[in-house]
Amino acid sequence: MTAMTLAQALNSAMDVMLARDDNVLLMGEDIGYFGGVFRCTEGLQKKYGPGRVLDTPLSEGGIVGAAIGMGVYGLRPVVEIQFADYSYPAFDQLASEAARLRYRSAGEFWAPLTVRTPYGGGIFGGQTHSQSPEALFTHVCGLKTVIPSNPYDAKGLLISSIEADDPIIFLEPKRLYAGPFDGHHDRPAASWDGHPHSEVPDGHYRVPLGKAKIARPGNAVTVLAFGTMVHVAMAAAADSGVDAEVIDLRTLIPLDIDTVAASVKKTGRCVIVHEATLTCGYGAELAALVQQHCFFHLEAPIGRVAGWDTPYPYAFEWDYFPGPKRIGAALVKAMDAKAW
Amino acid sequence: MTAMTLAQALNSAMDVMLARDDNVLLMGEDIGYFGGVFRCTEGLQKKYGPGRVLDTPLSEGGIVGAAIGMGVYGLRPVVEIQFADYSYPAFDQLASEAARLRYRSAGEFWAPLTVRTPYGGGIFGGQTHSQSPEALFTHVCGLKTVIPSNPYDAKGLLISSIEADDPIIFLEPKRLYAGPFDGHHDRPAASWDGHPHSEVPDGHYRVPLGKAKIARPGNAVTVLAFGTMVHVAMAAAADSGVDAEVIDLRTLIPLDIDTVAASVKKTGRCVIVHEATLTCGYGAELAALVQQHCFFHLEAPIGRVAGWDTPYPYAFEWDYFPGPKRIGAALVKAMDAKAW
Amino acid sequence: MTQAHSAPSDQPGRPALSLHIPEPKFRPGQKPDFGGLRISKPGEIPRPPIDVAPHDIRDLADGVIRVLDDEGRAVGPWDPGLSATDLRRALRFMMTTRSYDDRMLRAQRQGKTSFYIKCTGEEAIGVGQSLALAAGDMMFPTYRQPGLLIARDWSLYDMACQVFANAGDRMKGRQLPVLYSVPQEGFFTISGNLATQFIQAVGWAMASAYKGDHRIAAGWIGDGATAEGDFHYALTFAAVYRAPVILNVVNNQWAISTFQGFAGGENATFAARAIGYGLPGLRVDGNDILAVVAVTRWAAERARANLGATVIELVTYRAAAHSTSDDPTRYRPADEWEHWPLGDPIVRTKQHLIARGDWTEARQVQLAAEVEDEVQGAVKKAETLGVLGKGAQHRPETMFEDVYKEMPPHLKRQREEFEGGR
Amino acid sequence: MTQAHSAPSDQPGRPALSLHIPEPKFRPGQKPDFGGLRISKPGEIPRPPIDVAPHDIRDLADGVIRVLDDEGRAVGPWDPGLSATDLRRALRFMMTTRSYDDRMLRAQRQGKTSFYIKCTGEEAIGVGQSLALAAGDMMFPTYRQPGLLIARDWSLYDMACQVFANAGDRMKGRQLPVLYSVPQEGFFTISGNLATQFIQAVGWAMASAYKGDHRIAAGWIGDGATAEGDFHYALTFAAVYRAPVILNVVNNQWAISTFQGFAGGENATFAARAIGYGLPGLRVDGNDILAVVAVTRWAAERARANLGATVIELVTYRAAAHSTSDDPTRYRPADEWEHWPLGDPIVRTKQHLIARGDWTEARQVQLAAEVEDEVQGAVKKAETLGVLGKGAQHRPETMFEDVYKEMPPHLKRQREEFEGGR
Ligand SMILES: Cc1ncc(C[n+]2csc(CCOP(=O)(O)OP(=O)(O)O)c2C)c(N)n1
Ligand SMILES: Cc1ncc(C[n+]2csc(CCOP(=O)(O)OP(=O)(O)O)c2C)c(N)n1
Ligand SMILES: [Mg+2]
Ligand SMILES: [Mg+2]
Repeated sequence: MTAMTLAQALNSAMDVMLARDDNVLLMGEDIGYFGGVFRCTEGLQKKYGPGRVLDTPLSEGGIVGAAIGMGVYGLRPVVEIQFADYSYPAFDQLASEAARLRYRSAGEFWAPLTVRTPYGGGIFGGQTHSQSPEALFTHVCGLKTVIPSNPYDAKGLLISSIEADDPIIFLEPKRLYAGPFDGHHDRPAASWDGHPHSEVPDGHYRVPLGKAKIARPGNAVTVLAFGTMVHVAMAAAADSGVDAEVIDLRTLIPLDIDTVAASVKKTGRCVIVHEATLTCGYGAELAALVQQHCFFHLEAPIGRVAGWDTPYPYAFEWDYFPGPKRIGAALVKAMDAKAW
Repeated sequence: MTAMTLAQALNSAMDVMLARDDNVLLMGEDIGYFGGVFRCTEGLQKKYGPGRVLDTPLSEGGIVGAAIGMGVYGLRPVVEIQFADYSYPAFDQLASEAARLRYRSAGEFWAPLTVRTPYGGGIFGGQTHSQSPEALFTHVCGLKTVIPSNPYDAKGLLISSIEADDPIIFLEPKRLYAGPFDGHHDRPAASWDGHPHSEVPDGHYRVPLGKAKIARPGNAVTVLAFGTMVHVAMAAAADSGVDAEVIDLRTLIPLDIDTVAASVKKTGRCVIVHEATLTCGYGAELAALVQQHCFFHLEAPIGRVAGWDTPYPYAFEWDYFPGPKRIGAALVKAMDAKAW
Repeated sequence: MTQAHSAPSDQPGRPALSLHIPEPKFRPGQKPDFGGLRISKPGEIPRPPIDVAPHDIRDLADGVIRVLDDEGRAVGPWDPGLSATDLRRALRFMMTTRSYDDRMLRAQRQGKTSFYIKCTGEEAIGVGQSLALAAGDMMFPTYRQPGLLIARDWSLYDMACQVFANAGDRMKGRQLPVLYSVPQEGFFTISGNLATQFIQAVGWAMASAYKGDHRIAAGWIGDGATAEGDFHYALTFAAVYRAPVILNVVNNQWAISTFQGFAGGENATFAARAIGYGLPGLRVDGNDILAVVAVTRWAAERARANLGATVIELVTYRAAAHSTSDDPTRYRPADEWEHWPLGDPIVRTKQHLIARGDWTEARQVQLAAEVEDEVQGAVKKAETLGVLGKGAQHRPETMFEDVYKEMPPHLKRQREEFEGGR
Repeated sequence: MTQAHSAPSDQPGRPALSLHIPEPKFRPGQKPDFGGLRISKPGEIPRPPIDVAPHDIRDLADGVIRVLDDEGRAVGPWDPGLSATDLRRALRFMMTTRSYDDRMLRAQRQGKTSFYIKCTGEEAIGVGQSLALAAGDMMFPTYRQPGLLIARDWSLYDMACQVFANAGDRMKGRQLPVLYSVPQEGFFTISGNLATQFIQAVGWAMASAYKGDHRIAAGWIGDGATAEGDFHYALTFAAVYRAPVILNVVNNQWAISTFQGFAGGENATFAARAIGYGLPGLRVDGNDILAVVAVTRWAAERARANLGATVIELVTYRAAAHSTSDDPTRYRPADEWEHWPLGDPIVRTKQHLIARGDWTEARQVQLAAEVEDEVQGAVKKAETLGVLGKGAQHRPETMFEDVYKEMPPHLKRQREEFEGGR
């Protein structure tokens, strides 16, 4: 066990997999000699060589397309897209190819590809370094979408993703790389030091895909969250005094609907939180599923707290970011059906 | 007034706009000399010349990128993407550029672009000629998404779209180009001849963006649909005997939530229908909004009938397509809360 | 409204700008005459050593490498020296390809499938390149190279089952007709989305190099699809990592109704694209089986010797409609192919074999009959099993399989719903 | 599991394949020595007429067009013959650019903004090309060409307000610092997504040609970003429609930590990319203001004469960090720039002016002080108005505006919710 930041835990997952499996290789812009703009691959090229930790052309579509070919050969490429906002040039290769190979060839070809990419706000990245595009991927059948919220899960989920034979979109909450940010941007930045989930086994272990986790047990209202928002939701519960049960989804596709439905049936109330723009965000699917599975248990409308339906405005980071105050208000409102 | 098919009505809209406004030009693969693989631009190059109805390189990203530049110049380009499935190579230009210019320049630059593209199944097009990617666009703020269901609306909505100063994704239900297909694939193909909405004014008129229409009034359950599914839902209502109120959304973004909520408040029940894959489809957003706006009126869970979460399998067109039988069953189920 | 400030400028004495719109030479009703087409003479183009610096052979991108002359003789340094046996095999495979195409087109007309794509006139490419590659090499084709499979003696029955989407279709009815997938022969699952396979071929080749393997990859792309981003990705990655891959551009003059000028073919050849990446670009008569084999071998040798990628432009003509959904008489003279100066690859191969003394008209007639029988037998057998919507089919609930390696809970629920609703 | 059938093949006597990984010449701790770099001599490259056939000037893509020699004299056919006044203006603008960069970097260090990008060492490009273009022409830049604006005497105060995202920022705090937008000067809103502007520039030029206008467009892209699809789209569309556009590749050797070899620069120049599209490709010393002006004028003349697009590779060196988020000493020698053989564009311009007798060291000192004052005045004024998060700001509820031309109902509701929740 070693205390690790989320970035270090990801680095450790890749290190473990590079050491165990010759077929694993890393590719991405600035990930090799430099170690990545968020330092997630630091030291790995030195350890495994420039042929296994590849710097690449600045070409997301090319990187993903080449990685698919490598996957077809039999390798397990782990690709980094420098920011999730830059996944769009690769959208065709992801949605039409990575996601479809197995289906269209009836299982004869596939590409076991993992696409790591930092997403979300909180770092004054402006509109092209802050997006949360998960719902664009969760709508594409054939892709799995994974989002960790802490170092322990991050390593275990990344190892499971690299070992999986399906293409995985692995979204990394960039605001959590260095510490468990809970949305209180006016307080000193927290570090992972001493956080219970920052104790990470040094070797190989898995956190299974498709299983949610109760991050905070509670009885009053269920909060569905993932990535950074898990921490913000917990802060909102603490600040507002509402006894929320916060569920960390960890995997969006496939979704652990059983854990979600059991909690909402218990609490009778539900608030969904994400940073992505509200309309057609992943929260829409969650709301649709929750009302379907828990209709007769719901005592108030399902609330959604999300990014506004605007690009992420650089200077108004904290007006845009769904912080503890907004989430807290939604919790309070969820407790009072008459408030709707 | 002339009786037109949906394809002819679209042709007429472009004809009217080319004649009225020098700044309107058309671009796309095979749309010029040939008139388009679905014949929507037939005769227009002959009438307006190869410089106004442009054949293009086979490059969706290039077409959209160039059209954005033209829009910035002051033109109103109308782009055809040959199949909606091929919009993905243009996804970055659409989501990062067309949708964002106005915002990032605080209104100093914009591109009044209309992207027409045929979507949906029913023609044995297999997985790369049958997709319904609307939810990928409705999640991108800055884009408007429009889907007509009949010739009259098609022409009026397309004219409104071309005249709009926002970038518009205009999805054309390819199975409706020639006739009002209601999902009964085993019956002789219907034609637009004699259909009330096939009488189309020859000149200029608008159907406003952002306004839904009640396609079939009813009291038992509200059905939310668009494009081809409007006709299929009406057939399902007729076949099942459930007195459904079928709402033709016509514009997905911005959504006419008032019409939707009024109807659901009246019926207390709601079924949502689309061809796109279920998970994170536009129906998820509709379900989330309906439960939010109509929570205390709902007498049963909101149902969703959609494409399965698989690619569109070529040989199993009618097992995949959400036909009148599946929708009818959902209507019946919506009438019986105990069935859930 | 600041954007509108930019009013067109008037500059006296200057010509107004105007937009150039490419136009094909001939349209329906016009008489095709390819006299203006610059084509090298057979045997004219030198054959450089495989370790030549790409910069030194830039000119090869402008010529057309040809071996067969008008009398059917093999001339010049690119003659691959094929044995009579090999050549007769190539002829047979080309004829099989054409015969299969014709038969499947008829089947489509009879409603046995909804769709078909022929490769008529381009048979030398699939067949010749397949023969020039080694077993184990990986091919990333488009829908226009069934010859790659046929030249590996792959089962026509298996192919026809795919087209008919019957119970024998290994792809379980999931793909449009002709989008074959044959891992056994190193034939990658064809995509309906154009161009994507080009960079994937480079990735596969990179993987092979990464593993110290000996196998190389080859990708195909149409003239039209070169305008997609994937083409640029492929040449970039191939150049940067010196990937052992052959990047083939099949310039059949048309992309549906759009002539190759709209892909940039008016201003430079497609082979010339290679130059800007520091790759060798060869241009070859795609209807000359000897030239096709020779050029492909040259590129394969280069790749196997760790010298990196080669771009090959195969100059040919799409003799048939784009697909059964297309009507080419709307946009080009119906007889354009007959005027195509590079002829018919099958006729030319036959002529060469006869000129060599290795073939006769009588044997040709005999072979044609044999091929016809073989094709008919295989297609009949497939038809008997089932055609689209009739006869033995895969169970529709198989459509829920293979989205993921294991079916996740939500798809199991949907499959149940589907089964319950039937 | 059919995919796994493909086992690596063993071919005795053949070398195993291996993957080539580009490596920059020098890494931290090593001594840079650019002796091996092939650079043409000043004045050496001929200047063809603007209506030359692109094919005939393929070699220009391999050389480096230079005008200023080591003594600061202007030599050869590319000398644009700038007046002393024009040159002094250019010098002033370059110095202003550098001074502004330095001051804004300090402001970033002081926490007045979160982020900044310098263009140190590349000032001749923005300034020289801006001066070579006409008013009304449309520029589609990257973040690395503030000189385009500064050379149009655009307000430094306006630019600084954007960087500080204060109430004077016309972009209302929506964009990262330095992503300026100035429609008044034909300066397109800079995108955070690389490369997208390149094909947009072509589209704008097509529109100008479509309208019979006289204005042309110019786009800029970095060496790294040439690997994106948009680069290929731009060259393809520009060639096909002969669009009046100048396509500039700023090869500053680095893309963040990645040297230009990973963009394909090891095997061919970026100017050579033009060849494959039938476009002229010129390569120019980007640190030589005279050469930059001359080459840009040549391309502009060509475009205005309806002769179509030109690709220009501007060879330079990114002297500073990629951005304030970057630390280049991690991946290249800290003193690499000092060894860069093409020198410092400001020093070289000054040297030339002095060699001409149009300038003195004393006047240089004087100008530096003037520039400093001007920059300081403008930035101070902007700072006084407000800096990131302090002082006069736009109201946060403005963030709901400009998503669409008119605010749709759902955004109005969200704005209300926002206002209610504060
Ligand atoms: C990304 C994409 N865009 C458009 C299409 C529609 N389409 C199918 S084939 C074709 C023409 C292809 O021409 P070319 O690349 O020259 O190949 P050829 O058919 O001539 O062999 C087009 C436009 C497609 N399949 N994929
Ligand atoms: C599509 C996209 N991918 C990645 C990035 C991240 N990024 C920003 S600048 C940069 C390097 C750009 O290098 P180059 O094009 O050479 O321009 P330079 O910075 O040297 O001027 C990268 C990778 C981005 N902004 N957009
Ligand atoms: Mg073609
Ligand atoms: Mg650079």
